[in-house]
This record gives sequence, C-alpha cells and structure tokens, in this order.
Amino acid sequence: MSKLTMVEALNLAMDQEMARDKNVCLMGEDIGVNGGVFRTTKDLQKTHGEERVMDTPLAECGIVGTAVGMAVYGVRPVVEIQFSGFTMQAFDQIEQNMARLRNRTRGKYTVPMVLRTPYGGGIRAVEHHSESREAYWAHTPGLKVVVPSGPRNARALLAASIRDNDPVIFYEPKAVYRAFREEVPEEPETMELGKAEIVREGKDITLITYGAMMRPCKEAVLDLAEDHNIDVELIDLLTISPMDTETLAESVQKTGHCVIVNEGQRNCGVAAEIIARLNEAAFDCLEAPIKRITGFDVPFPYFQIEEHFLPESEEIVSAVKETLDWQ
Amino acid sequence: MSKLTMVEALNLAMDQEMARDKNVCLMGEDIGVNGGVFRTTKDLQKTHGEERVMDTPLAECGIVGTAVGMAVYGVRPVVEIQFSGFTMQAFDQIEQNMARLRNRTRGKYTVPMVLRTPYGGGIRAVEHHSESREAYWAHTPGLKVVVPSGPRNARALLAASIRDNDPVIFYEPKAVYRAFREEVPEEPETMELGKAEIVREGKDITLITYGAMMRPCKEAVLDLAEDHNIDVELIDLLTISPMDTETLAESVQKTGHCVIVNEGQRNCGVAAEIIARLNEAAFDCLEAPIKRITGFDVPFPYFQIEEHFLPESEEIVSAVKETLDWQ
Amino acid sequence: MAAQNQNDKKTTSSEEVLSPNTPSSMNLSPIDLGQIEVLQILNEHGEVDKGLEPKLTDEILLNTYRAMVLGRAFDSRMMTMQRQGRMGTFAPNFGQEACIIGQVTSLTKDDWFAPSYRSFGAQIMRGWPLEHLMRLWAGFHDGFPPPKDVNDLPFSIVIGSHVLPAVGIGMGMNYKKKKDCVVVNYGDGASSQGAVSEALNFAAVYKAPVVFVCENNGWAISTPTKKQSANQTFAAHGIAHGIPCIRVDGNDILAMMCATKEATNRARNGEGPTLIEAITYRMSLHTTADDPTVYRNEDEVKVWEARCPIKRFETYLTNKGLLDISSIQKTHESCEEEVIVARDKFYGMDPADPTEIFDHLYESVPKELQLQREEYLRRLRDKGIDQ
Amino acid sequence: MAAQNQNDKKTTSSEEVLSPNTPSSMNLSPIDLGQIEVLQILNEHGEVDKGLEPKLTDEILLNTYRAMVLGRAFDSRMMTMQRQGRMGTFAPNFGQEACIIGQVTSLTKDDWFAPSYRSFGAQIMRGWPLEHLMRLWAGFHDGFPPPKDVNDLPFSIVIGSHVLPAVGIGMGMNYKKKKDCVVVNYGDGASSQGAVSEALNFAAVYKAPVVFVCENNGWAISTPTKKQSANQTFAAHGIAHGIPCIRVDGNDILAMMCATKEATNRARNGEGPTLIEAITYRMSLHTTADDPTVYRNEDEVKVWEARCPIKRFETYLTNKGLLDISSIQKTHESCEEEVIVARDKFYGMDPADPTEIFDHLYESVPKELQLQREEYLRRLRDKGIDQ
Ligand SMILES: Cc1ncc(C[n+]2csc(CCOP(=O)(O)OP(=O)(O)O)c2C)c(N)n1
Ligand SMILES: Cc1ncc(C[n+]2csc(CCOP(=O)(O)OP(=O)(O)O)c2C)c(N)n1
Ligand SMILES: [Mg+2]
Ligand SMILES: [Mg+2]
Repeated sequence: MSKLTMVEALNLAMDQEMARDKNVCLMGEDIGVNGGVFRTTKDLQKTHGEERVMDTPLAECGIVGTAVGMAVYGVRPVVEIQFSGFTMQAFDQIEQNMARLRNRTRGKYTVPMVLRTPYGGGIRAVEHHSESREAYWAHTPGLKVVVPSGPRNARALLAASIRDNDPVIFYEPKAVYRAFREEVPEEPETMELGKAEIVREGKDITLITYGAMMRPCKEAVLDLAEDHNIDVELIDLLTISPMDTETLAESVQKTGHCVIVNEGQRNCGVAAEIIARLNEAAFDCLEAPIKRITGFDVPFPYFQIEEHFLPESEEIVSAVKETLDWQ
Repeated sequence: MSKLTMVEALNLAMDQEMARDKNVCLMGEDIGVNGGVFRTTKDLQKTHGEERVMDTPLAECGIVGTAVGMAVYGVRPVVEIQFSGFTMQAFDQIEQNMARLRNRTRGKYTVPMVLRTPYGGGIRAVEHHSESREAYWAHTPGLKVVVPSGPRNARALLAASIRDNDPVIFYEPKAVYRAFREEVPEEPETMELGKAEIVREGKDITLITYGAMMRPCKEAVLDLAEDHNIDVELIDLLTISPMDTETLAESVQKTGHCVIVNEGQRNCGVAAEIIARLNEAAFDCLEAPIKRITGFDVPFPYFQIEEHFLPESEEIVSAVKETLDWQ
Repeated sequence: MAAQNQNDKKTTSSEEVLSPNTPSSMNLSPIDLGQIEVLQILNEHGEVDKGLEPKLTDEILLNTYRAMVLGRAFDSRMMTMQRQGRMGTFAPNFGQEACIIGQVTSLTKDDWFAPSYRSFGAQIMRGWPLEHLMRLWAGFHDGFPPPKDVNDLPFSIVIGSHVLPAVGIGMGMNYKKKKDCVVVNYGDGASSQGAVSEALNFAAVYKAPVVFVCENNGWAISTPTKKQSANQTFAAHGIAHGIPCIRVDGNDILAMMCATKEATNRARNGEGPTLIEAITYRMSLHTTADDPTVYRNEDEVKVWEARCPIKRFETYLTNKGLLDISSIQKTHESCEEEVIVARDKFYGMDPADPTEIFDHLYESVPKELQLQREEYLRRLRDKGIDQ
Repeated sequence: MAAQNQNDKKTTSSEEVLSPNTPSSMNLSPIDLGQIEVLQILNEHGEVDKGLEPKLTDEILLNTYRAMVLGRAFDSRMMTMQRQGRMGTFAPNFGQEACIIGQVTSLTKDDWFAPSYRSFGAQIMRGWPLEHLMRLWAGFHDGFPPPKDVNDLPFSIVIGSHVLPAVGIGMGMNYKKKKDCVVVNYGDGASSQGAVSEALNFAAVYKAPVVFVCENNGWAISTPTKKQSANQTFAAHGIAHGIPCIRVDGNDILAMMCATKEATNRARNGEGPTLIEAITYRMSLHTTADDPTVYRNEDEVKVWEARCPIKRFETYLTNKGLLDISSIQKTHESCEEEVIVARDKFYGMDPADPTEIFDHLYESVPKELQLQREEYLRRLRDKGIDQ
C-alpha cells in the first residue's frame, strides 16, 4: 500500500494493465516522452516502449477513429484526450463507430477501448478546458460512462474499464488529480462497472453525486451531521451509464428525500435523468421534490469567476435543509 | 391560403425570408440544382441565384464552421445538414463556435444562423438516417432548439428562426414532410420561439410531445376521448430549448397527471428534463409518476423493424390509462 | 508502372534540413513535388499497352471478368427489386465494375477491406453471399455483419466515417507485426471530409499498411467534382500528407489490378500507405431515391458509355482468345441465374426478428437495458407479435 | 518573389479534360505539381537580398521594428507576472516575433484577423490595448472580445477551431462584394486537424479572400513536426486543395511582410486564398504550464537563437542607418516602460463581475435562464457577494 494521488493511481492502473496484457496500448497527444500534460502517463513510454505508448498527431477525431480500428483488430487502446472539451472534435467517431460498431456487426466485432479524458472546472484553466459534458455520452447508446472520485476507485475502475470488452468513456475529475492522496493497494484491483457506492449510510435524505463533486458533498454531509443533526445517505454514482438505478431507488425509498449534485450543465443533464428514474421508482416514497444542484445552462465561465459556477458545500447544506423542510 | 405539405411550407418560408432580407442565404449539400434530397429548397437557387443558394462540398463541419463566420460577418446563413445523424460531423463547430461565439465576445459578435436538419425515423431509411438527438443540442448552452410538428407551424417557426439573432437548431420531422397538408397563409407568418402550444385543452391528464410524435399522440387523444372518456390536455412543445416550463407546469398543476412522448433515446433525453422540471414545479399536484414513452437506449434499428421502435398510439393510450389508474 | 512516391526521391537530401526541429541550417531550395502519373493499360477500345500488360493466368482473368459481370447482374436485379417495392433504397455501381473489383483482387483472407456503400461488387468477391447483401439492403440487421471468415468492415453510410477505423486496422497490423494490409475506398465527395484527411495523415505518420482508393466517379449526388474541390486531382491529397499517389483509369480493370497490387506490396513490405485515385463514372442514379436528370446532362453519360469497363475487358479477352460471343453470353446468363437463385433464397428467408435490438450493443445486456427490453417486449406482445 | 500557384500554370490545358464530369476524353498525361519555393530576404546575419528587398518607408520599418520589440517586452513581462502568481497560464511567443507581426502589417481596419492563442504581438498591432490582453490571459470575461473597432475573432484555444469561421468571414466578404481580406494563423500541430483541411477546401472552392499562415514552429507542445506529419512541408496542404502556397523564413520580417502583402493582394483581387508556411521556432515554453526540458534538446534552441528575428532586423536597420546602439536601447526601454504602464493599469482595474455569466449568451436572457440567474445570484448573496 502506498499513498497515491489520483494521477499516480491512474498511472499505476495503466502500467499494470499493460504489463498484464500486451495488447493494451496507449494513444494520445503528448503522452509519450512528456507523460501527458497532467503527467498521467509519466514514464509509461520508457517502460513499455514507443509502439505501445503512441504520441499521436494533433487530431482527436483521428485518435478515436484509428483506436476504433485497432480495437476491432484485437488491440486494446486506451486513448487520452487532453481535455474533455476536445472530445467534441471526435464526436462523430465516438457516436458512429466507437459506440456502435459492435451493434452494427451484431457482435462480430467488438470495440474494447477506453477513452480517458480530464473533465470539470476548478483549476483556473482557460476556456474550453473545464467542460463536464458526460450527459452527451450517457445519451449515446453503446457507451459505458465511468467517473471516479478518488485515487483508489480511479485505479480500480480504470483497470476494470480496460478489461471490459465494451467501449468506455472514462471521465477523470481533474480537480481531484492532485487534491489528495489515498491508500492504493499495490496488487491489481478492479471494481465492477455499473455499480453505485453508498459512501455513507444515512436515514434522513439521499445525496447523490459523483466525480469532483464528491468533495463538497462530503463536506456538506459532515456539516449536516455535526451542526444540524441530519443523517445523510451519500451515494457515489461511479458509473453514469448504465446507471445503477436500483441502489439509488432503494436509498430514496428509505429516506424519502433526495438531492443531486453535479457540475455539468442542467438541461438534459445527468441529474435530470436521475430525477426521472426516481420519479418512476420511488414516487410513492418521495416526501419532497428532488432538488438538483448543477452547473447552469451557460458555458463554463472564465476562471476569475469559475468558483462561483461550481456547487459548494454551503449550498448543498441549504438544499438538503430545504428539501427536508419542504411542505 | 393554400394547402401545403411541410416540405412546401418550409420552402415557402425560406423563399419569403430571402426575398425580405438579402442577407439571408442558404448553404448545404445538394440544395441548389437538386433542391435538396428532400426537395425542401426546390427552385430556390433558380429564384435567388447561386451566390445565395450555395451547394457546398461534402463536409458538415466545414458547412457549419464557415456559416458561423458568415453570420459573424453579417450574413444570415440557413444551413441544411442532409440528415441529423450527420450533425455529429459538425459537433465541434456547433458546440465551440455556433453556440458560444456570442458569449465569447460578450455580444460583440452574434451568430444569426439556422441549422435545419431532418430528424427521426419512420421512412425506412438506411442506418444513421433516423436519428433523434435533440437532447445533445438542448444540453448545449447558447443554442435554441426548435421542432415543428406540421406545415403551418413549420413555416412560421422557420421564419421566426431565420429572423432570430441567436443560433437555432431547427429539427424537421422528416416523417411529417409529406404526411399531410395544411392551410398555410400566403403572407409571411411567424410564431414566437420558446412557447409551447396547448393543442387541445383537457382536464384529466397532460400529454406532452413534439415533432413527429404529435401524430400518434393526436390519435391517442381521440381514442381516449371516444373510447375511454378521458379528457387529455395535449401540448406541443415546439421549442425544446429554452423550454416553456410555465405552460407545462400550469397544465400538470391542473391535471395532476402527465405522460411524455418523444422518439429520441431516453437516457438524459428531453423527457427526463421535462420530468425534472415538473418534479420541481408541480410536485404537490402530481398524483402519479410521470410516464415517459421514448426511444430506447439502443441505436435506431434497421428499417425492417423500425416501426416497433417508434412509439405508437396504442401504447400512449395504455400509458395514459396506467397513469390515471396509478395508486 | 508504379504508384509513384513523390517523397522517396528527395527525402534523403532535404528532410533533415527542412524539418525545423533538426535545424542545423535553413534550406532555401524549393521543394520539387514531382508528378502524379496516370495509369491506363487497356484503353477505351480494349487495346492493351503491351509494355504494361500484367502477366495474369487465364483463370484469374476469367474469374475477374465473371466477377464484373456478376456485379452488374446483381446491380440490375436489385434495381428491379427496388422498383417492385421488394428492396430498400439501393446504391447502384453500374459502370464502376472495374474500379470496385480491381481494388480487391490482390487481397487475401487475412487482409481487410473497408468499403463505402457502393461496393457490393467487391463484397461479393470477398465472400459475401448475394442473399446476404440483399438482406443488408433490405434493412435486416443480419445483413450488416460480414460473413464468418470475411475481414470486412460493415459498409459505411456516413461518408468518410470508415476511413479512420480502416487506418486503425492497419496500425493494428503493425502493432501485431502482421504482414497483411487494408484496402479502403471512398468517393470524390468523401475527400472533402476532414476525417479522411486525418486518416491519410495517421496512415502516413504510422506507416500503416493501407491502400486508399479514392473512387472519383465525377459526382457526389448532384455535386460535380468541380464544386467539391478546386484541385485538378484528388490524388494530391496524398501529396499533402507525404503519401505516394497515382491516378488510375478506373474503368480499366488491368490498371486497377496492377496499381492495387503494387500498393498492397508496398504495404506488406512496411513501406506504408498509397493513395490511388481511380477515375471512373457513376453511370446510374446516386441511389434509387435520386433522379440525376434534374442535375446532369445525359450527353455526359453517353461519353462514358463508350468507356464501359466490361465491354473493354471483353474485347481484350476476346483478342486473347479467352472469350467469344457465345462464352460471353453464357457468362452473362449464368450470372443472371446466380442472382435469381439468390433472390429466391432471399425471398424465402426468415422475417426480421424485432426482439434483437438490445442484444448486440454490449457484451451482455446491462440490467438497466434489460428493463427497457422487457418494456419493448411488452409493446410487441400488445401488438400481437409473439417471439 | 511570388506565392506560387501550382495550378495557374496548367489549369488552362488540363482542367477540362481531367475533370471527369466534362469527360470529352481521358487525359493520360501526368500532372506536374511544380515546386514550393522558399522565401528569405534577410538572412540570419541580417544581410539583405538586394533583388528581393521591398521598398518600405522608414516609418513602416521602424514601426514594425518597435512592434516586434514591444511584443517581446510584453512576453517577458507576462512570464514574470505569471511566475509571481498574478497572471493565468500564458503562451509565450518568444522568437516568433517576425512571423506574428509580419503577417498583419498589410491588413487594414476593414480586414479581419483570426488568431490562435500565441498571437498577442499581432493583436497589439491590430489595436488591442496591452492591459486588455492582460485581462484576457488573467481570465476576465471582458478580456476576450476585441476592442470596438478591431475586426478580430477572439483568439482560438481549441486548436484549429477558428479556421473555418475565418474562411466563412472571407466568404461573407465575397457575399457582400467587399474587397477586404482575412488573415488566419494556426500551428504545425493544428495542420493535423481535419477541420483545417476542410477550411482550406472551402476557401479554395469559394475563392475566399483568405491568407492562411501556418506557423511551423517545430513543436506542438512536446510533439515535433516529424511526428505530426510524414511530409516535408505543411505548405503541401495547399497543393491538396489547389491553393497556391509558399514557404517563408518566418524569422525574416521582410519575407513575412512581402509574402503576406502579395497574398492579401491576391485575395483583394478576387484570386482567392494563399497558404504561407512560416518556418520559425518556439524558443520558449509551450505555455507556462509546460516544461520543454522534458522533451527537447537545448542544443536545438541554441541553433535558433542565432536566427533571432529581432537581432536580424536590427542589423538590417542599422546598416540602413535607421538605428544605432542608442536608439535600439531606447526602443527596448520605451517598450518595457509601455508594458509596465499597462501592467499597472491592469492591476488597478475592476475585479471580475461574477453576475455576467448569463448576460451574453442570447440576445435577451430567456425566461428559463432568468430563473437560473436568480438562483445563481442567491448563491452569490449567500456567499456574501453583493452586486
Ligand atoms: C457525413 C455524411 N454526409 C452526407 C451524407 C449524404 N450522402 C450520401 S452519399 C453522398 C455523396 C457521396 O459522394 P461520393 O463520396 O463521391 O461517393 P459516390 O456516391 O459518388 O460513390 C452524400 C452527400 C452522408 N451519407 N454522410
Ligand atoms: C482541439 C485541441 N486539442 C488539443 C489541445 C491542447 N493543445 C493546446 S496547444 C497544443 C499544441 C498546438 O501546437 P501548434 O498547432 O503547433 O501550435 P503552437 O503551440 O506550436 O503555436 C495542444 C495539443 C487544444 N487546445 N485543442
Ligand atoms: Mg462520387
Ligand atoms: Mg507548433
């Protein structure tokens, strides 16, 4: 066991998966000698060679499209897109081939690839560098969408995604990259995709979130317990799609109240989908409207004011209290 | 007044707007001599000349990206993307420039353009030709998303979209293109964007839909009235984003019940967003879970079996009855 | 007669000095781009250029001939079936038989073929049963995946979208140290897609064993090549990315076979990609949903009738003593018959299974989707469809 | 010394016959692609090629010189401010001053400039106040829109994403029958983006008055040009689309000015786009978030130090009698001072207004968004931020 940052944990996962399976390879801009702009692939080219850690030309569509072909041929590419905002450049290949080629060939070909990309705000980056558009991918049939929240689950989920035979969008909360360290076991570890995790059991209200928003939510939960005597059940979604509705529904059936926090834009976002599912699965237990605290339906603002765009714990505390007080 | 199909009505709108404003121009693949693959721009090149009705190279990203530049320069391009599935090719330009350039320049530059594209299934087309991905655009801040349901509102909404100073995604239900005729006044007519229309008032339940799904919904409403004595309030959304929450909420506050029908995929789709809003705006009036009948979270199937993928009136009837019977 | 590499000529002398990241000095001499050659072996009259004539066995020549005739027979039959309302929208290949067949004759089973939608002639050669292709065009899910031992991508309907995956397959061959190669085709229209440009670049950078066949058939639906590009030749796209390129008379089966053969050889030898621009002509409709009389002059079609790839090859084979009037007629008849047999088989096949739409998206159906599947099955049951 | 049009030479003879949609005969002669020339007027030692030397007024020469020095002064100051934690991530332009300044000297106020993020030198010339650019890099919303009379696109951070809109602006000029033009720049890395290829194609097809400046500075972050492309020159991208192209010594201000001047003339005359590949070098970091010692050899940087565009120009102007040691020093000092004044102005400017994020997305804030805006303002109030 050693204490790793999320960046180091992701690096460990890739290193070990490459050692385990010689078909696993990495592709992306500046991931080789430079180790990626966030150093997530640091030293992996040194260890595994240039043929397995491929610096690519500056073309996201090209990266994803060729990775699809490699995957069809039996290689298992793990692609890095430098910032999630640039996945737009590859949208066609993601939607038309990566997500669909298995279906188009009724399973004759599979696309076992992972598209890793840092998402979200909070690091004072320039425009187009703070996007959270996981809802695009959740709305795209054929993809799995995974969002870790800490070093340990990041490592285990990435390893699982690499081993998965379906295409995975792996959305890394860059605000968490170096935010804290966690014990990460040295032996390879995986976590089942498609399972939400109850991070803290509670009886009063269900708080659902994922990725970088886990931190303000955890703060809020502590605050609510200590200062307001409110017992929150905190759920980390981990896989956005396919969604673990069961775990969410059971929780809300128990608590009767729910708040959802995510930083992506609101309209047709992930929070809307959760509400729709709970409306179906827990309608008769709901004692108050489900509240969503999300990014607003404007582009992520420039960094002087980005902090105000991102949900913070105070607001989560208020939302929880309001939901419980609702009548 | 003459009885026009939706294709003819759209043609009329473009013809008249081009006559009204010499800055309005058309761009797209095969829209000139050929009049578009659906003949929507038939004869417009003859009338308005090659410089104003521009056949483009086969590159959707190029079409949208150059249209953005033209719009910034004061031209008002109405772009046709041959099928909505091919908007994926232009996703980056739509998300990064068309939707955002106004915001990026704090209004110094505007992007008064319309992206017209036929969407949806039901015409036995080949793969990638039946997509309904309006949720992508609703999730993208800076766009307006408009979906007409019949010849008359198609004409009025397209004219309004062309005059609007913001970028509009104009999603045309191709299954309706030639499905029926409607009286369309000869004089230019517009309709305010951002307003839903109560197509039929009713007291028992609210049925919300748009585009091609209006037809099975109308059938269902008739059926429900005649055979089941159920009085449905039918709402045509018309503008998907920004959404007219008020009209929807008022209706559901009145009826206490709601069913939503759309053919796009379910996960993070438009129906989810409507449910989330009604959960907030009409929670205490809701007497049953809101039901959504949508496309499934799989790619639109090949045409031998496409009819089964699309919601039909029988199912809408059942959903309405189930919702009213819920306890 | 070679697919000519513009770069090979001068890389030695100028690459180091011109690349600014090895900036020992700044070379001021102009870069000579060389020429793009045009290959024709069999001219419009079926006369062969003896100097270029390939040595092919009679068997290969006759098989290739039959494949072209079969392609055309399939084409006509599909048009008929479509007009009878028994087939979906269909994209004919009439007049492009040399181009489509010639590009796959040098492929083995281990090689890959990544076709656009107008490629049934080649798909037949690659081992797709005719009735399987009929299922495809008739909108059955089981028509899309290639047959068991056939390494083809499903044909691409989104213009240019298959070219990057095709290059990826070539990169996979390099990764796995295989000596195989990929042929990918796309149209003059598709050349305008940025993704195709990216594909050329990736192939060149990674020396992927890929043969790009740009089928320049004059039109992209109603858009003539002149409106598609200001250039004289789509082969010049190769020049942009340092890929050797050649123009080929796409109605000359011998030229198509030779050019592709040489390009696949280069690929297998680790010399990387080649771009072949095949100049041909779409004699018929774009698809059965199209009406070319709206946008093009029939005179143009007449000019190209005289360049028919099949007649030209028949003349050549007749001159060689391999064909005569009666064997030509027999070939046409037997192909026609083969297509009819396939058609009848197709008509006798099972109806589509509507339940399958959830089954192939993921390795196993996720629980979430299982629920939707049940909902869907209920819908079918309510409609009286039992599985 | 001309931006050379490969096509002009032969369109007359071959275009009709080679375009398959006017297929009167099939031309078999090879296409000669010609040469891509390299333009240098001032060599590394500041020696001028008399035959090519442009006739520029002393005023223009000295203004241009000062702009280069000012750019460098701004550059250094921004680096310092960033290191002090008073500036956001910043992309220096150190060593590329001739390239960035030379590409805009022939533009008028009515022309447009569409820059990438490494273009502050040109933005200053175009009329952006220094403190405005500081606001931009410091993450203020008001830093992004160009000043009132300046026809620039906001700089592009998504690689290559501004090139298509730039071409659209040129198409708009044609539409409105204006005789103006657009200069758009992008990097060697950006050349790999399919959207850039599409932009070249659209510009060529519509004869848009656009000058493309491909700034080949050897690197795209850690990726050397060799890994970016298998080609010898990015100018060849022009060849693919029938666009005249030329390579220019991008550290030679006279060459940059002349090449751009000629290209803008062509554009204004309705002759369409030109592609200029400017060969230069990124002497400094990619951005302040980058550490080039990880991936490149410092020797290479040294080689390029000797090619400094500013020193070279100083030598030339000194030889011409327009500068001497003291006026050189004075220029540097006055530029430094100008930057300091701007810095202080910047430091004194208002803090960011957090409320504005809803105000500029649509012409008027839709009712829906108004509700979100209220929610957001409540959030701000709860945090004790009053507006
Ligand atoms: C991305 C995309 N855009 C548009 C279309 C519609 N479309 C189908 S075929 C075609 C023309 C293709 O022309 P070309 O590439 O020359 O191939 P050809 O049909 O001539 O064989 C178009 C525009 C499409 N299928 N995909
Ligand atoms: C679409 C996109 N992909 C990746 C990036 C990240 N990125 C920023 S600059 C850069 C390199 C650009 O290189 P080049 O075009 O040569 O310009 P230079 O920085 O050398 O001026 C990369 C990869 C981006 N901003 N946009
Ligand atoms: Mg074509
Ligand atoms: Mg560069």
